[in-house]
Amino acid sequence: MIEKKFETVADAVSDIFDGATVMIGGFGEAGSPIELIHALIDQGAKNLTVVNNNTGSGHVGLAALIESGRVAKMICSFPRTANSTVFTDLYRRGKVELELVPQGTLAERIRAGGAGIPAFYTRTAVGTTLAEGKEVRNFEGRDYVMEYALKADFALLKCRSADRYGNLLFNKTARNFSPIMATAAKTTIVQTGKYLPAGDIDPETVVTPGIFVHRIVLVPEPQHESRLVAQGSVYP
Amino acid sequence: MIEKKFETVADAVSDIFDGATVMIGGFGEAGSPIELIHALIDQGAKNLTVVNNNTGSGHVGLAALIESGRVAKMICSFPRTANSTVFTDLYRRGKVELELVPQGTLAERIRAGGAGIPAFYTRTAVGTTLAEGKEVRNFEGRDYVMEYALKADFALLKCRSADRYGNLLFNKTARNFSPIMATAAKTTIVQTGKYLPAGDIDPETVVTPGIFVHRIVLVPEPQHESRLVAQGSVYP
Amino acid sequence: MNNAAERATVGWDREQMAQRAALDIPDGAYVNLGIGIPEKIARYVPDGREVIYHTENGLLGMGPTPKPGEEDPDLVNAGKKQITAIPGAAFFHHADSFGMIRGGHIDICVLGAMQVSETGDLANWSTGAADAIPAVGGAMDLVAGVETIYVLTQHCTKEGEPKLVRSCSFPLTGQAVVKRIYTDLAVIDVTPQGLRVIELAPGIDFEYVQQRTGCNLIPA
Amino acid sequence: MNNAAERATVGWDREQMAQRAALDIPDGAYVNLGIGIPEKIARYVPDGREVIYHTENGLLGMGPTPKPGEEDPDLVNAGKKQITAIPGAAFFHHADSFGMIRGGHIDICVLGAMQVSETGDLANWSTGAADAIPAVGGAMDLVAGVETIYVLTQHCTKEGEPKLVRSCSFPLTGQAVVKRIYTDLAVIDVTPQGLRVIELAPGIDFEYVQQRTGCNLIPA
Repeated sequence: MIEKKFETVADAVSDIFDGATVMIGGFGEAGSPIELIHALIDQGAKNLTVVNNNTGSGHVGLAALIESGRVAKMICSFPRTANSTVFTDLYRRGKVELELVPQGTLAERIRAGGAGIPAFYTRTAVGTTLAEGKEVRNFEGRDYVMEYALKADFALLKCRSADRYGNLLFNKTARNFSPIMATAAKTTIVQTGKYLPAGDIDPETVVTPGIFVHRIVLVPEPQHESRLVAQGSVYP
Repeated sequence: MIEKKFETVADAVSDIFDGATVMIGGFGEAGSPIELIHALIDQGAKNLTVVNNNTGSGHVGLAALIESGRVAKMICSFPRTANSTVFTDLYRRGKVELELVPQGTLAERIRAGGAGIPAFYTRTAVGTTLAEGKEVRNFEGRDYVMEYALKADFALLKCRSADRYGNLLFNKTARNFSPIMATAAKTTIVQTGKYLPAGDIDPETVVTPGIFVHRIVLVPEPQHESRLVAQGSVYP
Repeated sequence: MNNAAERATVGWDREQMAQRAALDIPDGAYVNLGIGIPEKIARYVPDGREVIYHTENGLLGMGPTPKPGEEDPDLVNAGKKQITAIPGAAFFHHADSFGMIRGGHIDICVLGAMQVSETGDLANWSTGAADAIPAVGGAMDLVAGVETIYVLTQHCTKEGEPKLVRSCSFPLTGQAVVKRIYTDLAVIDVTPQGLRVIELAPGIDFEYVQQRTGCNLIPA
Repeated sequence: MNNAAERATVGWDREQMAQRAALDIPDGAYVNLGIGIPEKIARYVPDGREVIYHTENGLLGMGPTPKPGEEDPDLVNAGKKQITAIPGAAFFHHADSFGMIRGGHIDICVLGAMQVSETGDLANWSTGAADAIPAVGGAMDLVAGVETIYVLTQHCTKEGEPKLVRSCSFPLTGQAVVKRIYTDLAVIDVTPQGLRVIELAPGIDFEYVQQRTGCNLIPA
């Protein structure tokens, strides 16, 4: 009997270990699994490498995780936001490392990690400082940079609906990195707004097939990062 | 005003030129755009390179196109079927060239062609005759073969529903190669069972976004290859 | 050596071979079954185990053969046979499907074989004969991407030639990929020391199997 | 040189710049608009043209800003502003979205700029200052993947320094990628011979633009 449901977010993240690489879904607040991130802060794992497009806002969610000092390295495309200095301050003080990756290359590296492709070539960043030290190769008269796959020990994701097998549906642009991160992590942990019996999702519309999902936690009313930030919330 | 609809299959394929590379959707008969293929036979373009997983069955559809002598080269993973000797006979007589590609590598090469990835590495075929002459490279202690992207001048596809913008839905396992072929062709031509106004397809469920679709032809009652074969049909 | 008539009465028959392999499919596994005898395994997985079947042409959650009249030519498996989809299934395109395979997400794949070497090399796609039409399908992707590859095959060819050999004479599908072999005579693990017989079919002894094998076997 | 007060009264204002660029967006185009002034272009595309807007965080068919009370924090654009989706829109994940970009499927992208060189090099992501927090987003992917890159920018910086230069001093986003530049003073094409002024804002003459440009301009 396939059983992927965990009762609490704390249970679902309990084995994330020091030094783990953790992919966290979301583009800004859209798709950010705040409850899972807060559970990870409570859990205490440190020296993490975190993959996310951004670095969070205010003092909740991803920004709070970074602020807790548990993140040794961020892999992202855009570590600046209008309303957070958490990452900026730690980065300037040399307390957190940054691997800056163009957004499309970040997405493709994650997809490659999940699809068993160890490396690929892309035009993106050719002739820029972000290609420095990388292998450049010419195909049909144009230069391309070689990029490596990105994998993770864990992925923390948020979705709209999950069924018992772990088939997932997302909400609008909250989909973003989550489907590819689900494929690239050894253990994919998903907080879902709705938990459904197998068969309640039309198989033609499944976005993430259950094979990529290992743990599901029901969080029926997830918090919105922007509202927490507007309220001046600080986690923990 | 975006208008991708063509009135007839003949109109939709009229500019396929001699020597073109044509990707044809379908896995066996599932997803095979028989009406578009028959229109291509009528149209007369020759010296084609055709990309499809198989080589058709009986004397209709893809098998009929091959039998017409217009296909100079097949790129496929499995050119044998229980009920067709069309390809086999021509191949043995040296009348058609074959590039045999493992099925997953074929799919990934097409996906790479559509996604601007000129080349990638895969474990598939390492140490086999299908890797002969290909570049092998070691990543983290394991060997991988380098494979190149595959692109086409035209793609001929079948879908269940298309809206005015070219957003597509498929039917069950008739989806197979069609969504990736749509991305890898300069001109993607789709026969659809239903033609819908923009807005009639839930944006969460779109399989192929309209950006990849250039021409749509309504074929409300497409023929089934297996039924034609059972009837002993021969095209033209 | 043995012949077709003997094979029918000695060791496991095809159903029993599938039955034996099915015992090793654990609850919750994501499994891809090759065309032929491997397809039969799904029928024999013990009650209480929930197994999700993948077919590489774009479906997770393959169900049994449809009832007459309920076939859909758009719902087929990798062997192009008409199938069904279980509640909770998912459809996807070929690149995503082989991403599952190549990315190591499928737990177990059971394939047929023409030859298996003592180091786990598999040959199952081509005789290499000059006039053969080569056709590989997804076999090379499966053996390269799936961690646990089982082989389900008759121990010998119809002509009585051993299929388990020191080194494959047919073109390889993959090198050192097979973990375990289920034949009509025995269950055999591929180990760093060579092929180890871990179970014998009823009435079959080790020597009988060794005589029909093209490389040294290790007793259990 | 000119200052902010002068800029407000000389040449095109920001709305007019967007309006001018909008004239060059053809019917049926798939377009990605950068954050800032480029976003305004969508409002000014002439009637009768149907344009589909792509936002790289996973949407084709971006619509206008939502009415108050209809915002959805799960429906945002690449600048993380809340948006709407038109009927006929499609959502997809980030790898598919950048596949559209990298694969050359987006027809036109309009971006802001810090500097553009006379060979079409673009710098728009970093000053390269030692204490800057580098942040690139999707800019490098867009310039590498989209065939037609337009730049929409003030002709000079707030400090009056030219943004169109012989060679960029800031770190590049891409080499030889810009096709056309829309500024408050002129419309300028990047040609093999250098930057060619193809249109001047009302009341602006060629010499005025040349004086505010860091490389030689070619008259129309």
